[in-house]
Amino acid sequence: MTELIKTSPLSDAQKMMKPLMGSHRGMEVALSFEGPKAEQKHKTILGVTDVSCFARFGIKGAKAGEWLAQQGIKTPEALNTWVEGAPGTLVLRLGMSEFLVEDQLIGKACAKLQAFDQANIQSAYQVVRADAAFVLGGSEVLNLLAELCVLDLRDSVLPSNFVVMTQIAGISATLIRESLSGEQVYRIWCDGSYGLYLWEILIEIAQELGGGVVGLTCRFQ
Amino acid sequence: MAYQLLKYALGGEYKEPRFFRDCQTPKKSYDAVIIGGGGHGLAAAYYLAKDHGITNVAVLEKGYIGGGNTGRNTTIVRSNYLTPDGVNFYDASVKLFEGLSTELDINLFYSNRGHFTLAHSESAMRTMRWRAEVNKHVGVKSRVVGTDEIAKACPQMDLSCSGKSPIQGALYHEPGSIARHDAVAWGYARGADSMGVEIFQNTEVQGIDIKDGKVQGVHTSRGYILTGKVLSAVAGFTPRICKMVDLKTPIVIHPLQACVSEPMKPWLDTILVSGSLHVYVSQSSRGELVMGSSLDPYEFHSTRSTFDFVEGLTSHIVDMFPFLSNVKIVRQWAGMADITPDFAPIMGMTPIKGFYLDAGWGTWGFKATPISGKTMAHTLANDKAHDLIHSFRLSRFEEYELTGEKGAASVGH
Amino acid sequence: MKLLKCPINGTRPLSEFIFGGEWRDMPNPDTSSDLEWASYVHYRDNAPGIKKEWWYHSPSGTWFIAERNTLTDEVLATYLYSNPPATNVEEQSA
Amino acid sequence: MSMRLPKQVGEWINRNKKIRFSFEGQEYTGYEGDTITSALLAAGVKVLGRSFKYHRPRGVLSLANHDINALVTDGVDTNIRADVTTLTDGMQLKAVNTDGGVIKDKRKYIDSISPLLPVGFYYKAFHKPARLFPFWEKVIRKAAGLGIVNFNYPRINKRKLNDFCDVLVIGAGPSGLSAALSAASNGLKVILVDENQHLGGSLTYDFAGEVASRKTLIDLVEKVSASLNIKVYTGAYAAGYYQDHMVPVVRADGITKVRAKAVIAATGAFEQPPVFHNNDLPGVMLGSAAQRMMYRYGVKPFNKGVIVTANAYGYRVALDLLQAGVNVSALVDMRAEDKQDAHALELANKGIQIYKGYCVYEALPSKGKLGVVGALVCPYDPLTATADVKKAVKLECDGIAMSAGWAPAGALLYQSGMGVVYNNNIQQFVPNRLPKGVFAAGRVNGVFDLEARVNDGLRAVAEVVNFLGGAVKALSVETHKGPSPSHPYPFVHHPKGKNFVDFDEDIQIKDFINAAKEGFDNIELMKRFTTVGMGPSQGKHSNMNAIRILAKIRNFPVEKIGSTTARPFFHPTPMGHLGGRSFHAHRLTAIHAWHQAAGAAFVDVGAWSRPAYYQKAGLSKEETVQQESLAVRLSVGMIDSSTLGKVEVCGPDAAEFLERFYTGIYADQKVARSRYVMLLDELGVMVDDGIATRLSQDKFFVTISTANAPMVYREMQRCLQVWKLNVTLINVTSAYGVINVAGPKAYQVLRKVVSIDLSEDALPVGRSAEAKISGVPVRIVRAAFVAKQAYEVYMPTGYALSIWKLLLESGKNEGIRPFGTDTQRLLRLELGHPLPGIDTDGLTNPFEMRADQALEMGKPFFIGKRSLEIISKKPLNKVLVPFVLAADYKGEMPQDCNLVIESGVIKGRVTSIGFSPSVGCVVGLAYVAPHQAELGSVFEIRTDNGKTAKATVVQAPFFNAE
Repeated sequence: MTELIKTSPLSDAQKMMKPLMGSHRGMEVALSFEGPKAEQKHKTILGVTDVSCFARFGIKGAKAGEWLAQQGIKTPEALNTWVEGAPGTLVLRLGMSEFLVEDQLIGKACAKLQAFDQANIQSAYQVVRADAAFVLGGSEVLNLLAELCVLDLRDSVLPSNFVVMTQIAGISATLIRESLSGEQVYRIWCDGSYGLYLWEILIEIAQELGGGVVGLTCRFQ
Repeated sequence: MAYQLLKYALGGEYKEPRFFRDCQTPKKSYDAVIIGGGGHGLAAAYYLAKDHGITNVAVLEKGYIGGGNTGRNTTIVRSNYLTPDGVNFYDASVKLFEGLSTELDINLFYSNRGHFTLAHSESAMRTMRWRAEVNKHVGVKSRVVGTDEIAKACPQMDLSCSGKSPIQGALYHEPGSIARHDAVAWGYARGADSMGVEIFQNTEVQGIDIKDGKVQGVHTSRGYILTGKVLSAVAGFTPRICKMVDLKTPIVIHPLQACVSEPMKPWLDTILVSGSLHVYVSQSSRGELVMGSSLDPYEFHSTRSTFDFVEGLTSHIVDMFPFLSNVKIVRQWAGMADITPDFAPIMGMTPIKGFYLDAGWGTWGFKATPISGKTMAHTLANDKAHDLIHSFRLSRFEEYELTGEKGAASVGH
Repeated sequence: MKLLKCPINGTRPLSEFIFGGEWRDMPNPDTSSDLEWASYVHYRDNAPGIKKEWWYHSPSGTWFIAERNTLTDEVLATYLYSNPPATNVEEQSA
Repeated sequence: MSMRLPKQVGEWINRNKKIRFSFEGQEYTGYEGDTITSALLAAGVKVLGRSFKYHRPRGVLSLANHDINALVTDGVDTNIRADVTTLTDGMQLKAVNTDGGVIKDKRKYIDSISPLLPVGFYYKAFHKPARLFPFWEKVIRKAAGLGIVNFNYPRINKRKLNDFCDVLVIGAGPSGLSAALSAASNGLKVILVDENQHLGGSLTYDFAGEVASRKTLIDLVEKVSASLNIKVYTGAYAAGYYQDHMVPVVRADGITKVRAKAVIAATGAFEQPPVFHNNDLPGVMLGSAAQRMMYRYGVKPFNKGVIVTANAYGYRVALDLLQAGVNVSALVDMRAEDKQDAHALELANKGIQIYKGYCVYEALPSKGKLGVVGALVCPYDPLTATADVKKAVKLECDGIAMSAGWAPAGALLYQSGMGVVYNNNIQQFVPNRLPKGVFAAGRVNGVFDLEARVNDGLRAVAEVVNFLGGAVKALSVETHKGPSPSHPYPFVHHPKGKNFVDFDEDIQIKDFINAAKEGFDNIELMKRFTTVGMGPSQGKHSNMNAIRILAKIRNFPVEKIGSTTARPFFHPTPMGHLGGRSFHAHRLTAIHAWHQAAGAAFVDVGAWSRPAYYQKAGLSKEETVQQESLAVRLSVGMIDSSTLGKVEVCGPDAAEFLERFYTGIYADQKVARSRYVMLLDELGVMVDDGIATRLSQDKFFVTISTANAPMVYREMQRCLQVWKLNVTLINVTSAYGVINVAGPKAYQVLRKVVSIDLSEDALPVGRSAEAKISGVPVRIVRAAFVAKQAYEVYMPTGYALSIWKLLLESGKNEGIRPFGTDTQRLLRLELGHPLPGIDTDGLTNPFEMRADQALEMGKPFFIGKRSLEIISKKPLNKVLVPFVLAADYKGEMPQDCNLVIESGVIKGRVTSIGFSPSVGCVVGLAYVAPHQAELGSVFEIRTDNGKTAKATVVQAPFFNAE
């Protein structure tokens, strides 16, 4: 039996950049693009990292939060906020009754949640996801977001546990601010079919502002 | 022309008479009252007097003549519609326009530029062919053309639209023209006035008297006027007038915006419309690019401008003409468009005897000015709808007989 | 650009919303006459004034009702269809 | 002759850095910080352009972008505002509106024939006889416009950013600076915007000969720069006011859209020209322009000047001119009243002749009207606005500075919805009603005294603080003391006219009078007839004077005339700035790159890009499509259908929801079965169709056509709210890839890789099954849309590409071939399936489609049902029929949208058509009149070339595999 490869929504564009490829949780991913020196510089000024490969689990319905709690996952109380629901795992509450669980590089919650069996559960339904997901960081990140998003995303205005469902570059997206190894970064999720479009814009502007792509290796070293 | 110009140079005192009288006090009664001193209302008054000899007519205008959508549109005249009824109606309008400068003795700058409706997709091309076929059938000059012909007519345009939505072809409509919109209102006002019609500016209609389902008179800011016939030709104010007589219509008001660039030496000889990019553009005789877009996305009874409109419009214009990047927009404005569900007007009789409606002009009112005036005058004079406007009757909605213009998904102005 | 308050996501620019038309109470299709039904589907309360309207916050997929003055564009209230202000009051007092 | 003054305190130029440039072929040198105009003036160049209509020579009027006398081109860009455009090295400039150069312009003759061209002349000429109009039109179009557009001008993406603040202060003059500081000290986040390169507004040039007020400037600017709460944008103008306090701020490099909680307009006032004969000659300029020249750029406006004034400001200008070493011949004061202020005394003490109650009757031109050589001054009668020419005095001068009054720069305030009253004390419109959160300060608010302007900034901030929920002591606007800063009627009639009101459009006093005589005596009509204020400077220097004239003509108070509507933009704004980086959001499937590599010709469907067919060298589109279709008919093909809309309808009421939403019955549908769904709107018009597969008792999986998916999903969400059913909707459009494998050999290809039995018995049409491909969970649905033997395979999107490749590999021996949407359309046509949007339009009801079998009219409710009940009582106008052309048809191929004609009347149209290699003839769908719809009846299609093709109504499907 052939082992099937899972691809990122951005794989086409990334492969043209001839990156060093690897794999994360069954998905073929680009680990490094321009080498540690250049990427480290991008990271300081304005770095864009594709983290579409992170494992995700979505659930929606009146009892979605309850079910997650039963699985030992901490869920946010307030609408449109997020918490670290398990070690290395983000839990975003999207509106009233939908949750997005995402394992970061090291999280392990999603694999367990995939065992979700609809037959035994009512009023909670799994949401199969295919996101394109990004980490944006660096000194110029707000400059970039000021062009792509009409909301005020400054630290002083956007509390660190807020989830913002808004438009970025004209498409619907979800955004949070988080601290990654001490650095304030923005996380963005969008519908995977728009992934390539958003990626190209992010890279274009990042490059104009002196930054660029940052591979998974450099981002999470 | 030399003579006309010389008379200004030679005559010492300026002898041009008023275009129309400064009417202040209405008479007790009129044979007909027309609400709305825009192009449509004034044209109706003009043809009532000229074609039907009905001159005891008052035109009531809340502001100043031609100050509504007559003075706010992008002045395009065309007849490349989708249904035979639509094409016939607008074609009659084009024909009237062609002789109008002479008839009204005012230079309307009626300028035949040719009109391209650009198609950026195969489905748009289908609609173009549909329109072309119907137009041809009715005898109106429209045809589907390829990119070569577009490039010839407008070599400056980037046919790929900056690679974002390449043009595949167009509907070319030879009679497509532009005109000086204000002058149309002024010309009709002068013509009507000279035959005895009284035009009252700054005169607001405050109520319409109905008894036993029949119009009795009109309450105005200049007093009560007795009349048995009232024509409402007020475009964006139609719902307010209809409310006075408790008449239901499907009209919804959306602002329609436009803008104009600073003047530059003429280079754009044709009228270009792109339904997919929501853009229409032509160059005026002053050298300005006159540009418009699609309707505002929500109902609003106001003429405020939005920045979203001008951002969206210019981004598409620059996609089509990258070299205009540093050409400047001088001014933006808006009108209130009275939109119907089937993109055709509502004209003719209503369930209220003596109350006639000329409405639902959406984004296509200016081009219909002469023919709407003519057919509405006929309708008022004979108390029977003119044949050309039968399919535009108000009752079509209750009868589930909407006009086929709705069939064309593509926008056109 | 105009701002509008989504009851779930807060105040956002208009570009994030889709206008869903006037909210209208559907007559009972079984008891209404053909003419009543035809008026319902075709005619609109189109004179300016305060209207209840459907609006959709696109990024989150939230439909809600806005009470808006269509003459001034002033929005008086926004709320979920399932949670109109009057019900709120009742819930609070209960 | 150089007009450059010695270094001025606070000047904006850097004399250490020289800039070389040329104008009209002549080489010049300026300094860094110069504008194009200031550098030319310093070099002694006075004629900067030609006017729009009469081609009169023009020089500086405002030096502030309140006029367009000086428009230049650098060969790349055109209509460059020389007065405010920073000079850069190597610029090669020319005036725009000339034929043969600014001095020798061949069109200057138009000025002398101008009596032939009175206001609105073009409405009265050229149209008779009608046949000659096209000729005249060409002549007119040639004369129209200003600059010539460069078709090679590059597209540069300007960035459009968003920014936010508590208070936006527009204008960094004394009021704006003090407002910004006060707001900041109240803890508010401030954005301060000024169109100049430096802060200070009039504080940078209006000194009345002594630089004491410079201290105020330095003090304010230092504090503003030090404040952490103030973000300053200079060289940036507020282009307009938009709803909810959104103000786009335009800079050379882009636009920042500022969203503020409150806005203070400290936008000042435009100085207005008094109107006298030849007031437009080069050398005749506004007093403030002369001041800007001297103090900002170190340029002497002229050597010997006359000042004409009607306020105290002219005296300040005179003192500034004296300070700069200008020889002042005289000051002409149009006011007769004899109140002497300190500046007047100072001037008198300096021996300057003051003509009280006099006007400038005319400026005397030098040869070719290229400059001014003197001024004829006469006693002035303000009641009749006439001069007593018998007592004329001729004064020699090479320049005239004019200060007769102001117009508030209220455009943004008007746009916000400001109401105004006319204040007779200062002869100016002032705000009396401002919308919530909008405030005015300084001269735009009618406050002119310097100290009072600073205080007015503080007053505005107190109001802002209270508006934002604070509680500070309210202050009041200081009333103006002393004589009015503006003359109520600064006009001087002259038999020869050429007393200009609007310099952009060459409009003179008599044009207004004549327009009024013709009945255009309402400000809006007058504007449209005369075109006053419609030029690129949008009435900045002309609207107020137009209002004053009309008031005089109609004998109304100014207030009753009102003003024309102020619309964006404050300054004309480049389209590249406004459009910005244009985003073009588009969606791609996971297999997109593969399609590209395989030569797909793409077509946009909704936001998606889909292969229409895969190009093959040497084959036409039609041939390719036919080959692809034959592959499906004879062997096997596959198509990427990932773009299909997909929604999971979950919950106990899922079936009930579908029954209300769609026209069919779903309650009794068995698990793992699929049914057709048809969606109507409330009018009974067909909107969309698809397939609903029941996954479990309370879960359906519904497909929506690609282009309609976002709209239909939205509508589902709305209906769910209204119906209050226990249902959860999940949009999984992008979560699943879809590959449709179709053709007689589809089964053979799939069975090699799929884990379950796919045979006709195990999985007939209308069934679905969960399975695995190489361990990846997939769902297989038997839907016979393009072929009877077809399998729709649904998989997680991440695996779509891998499975696509696997299937290709697996079908190698069967000759599997990918096909695109064009082929799909032919295939479904062969089966006789109509497509919404192709075979329907915005009015088509299901009866016309003869889709009655999809309607469960017995159900209590579905969207559109009630309307269908009404429609069903009416006769049909048209019906959709399948048709064929004779197998030996040789005429022109009919196209879709060709019309069906009967006895010269349109009866319908072709909606789909194509040659089917499998059927062996041309097949199609068309709307025809009901009487033409019978099986076997023949109707006529008119082809593009006008010929007729005979079509025969047949039974669908055209193609039947069995």
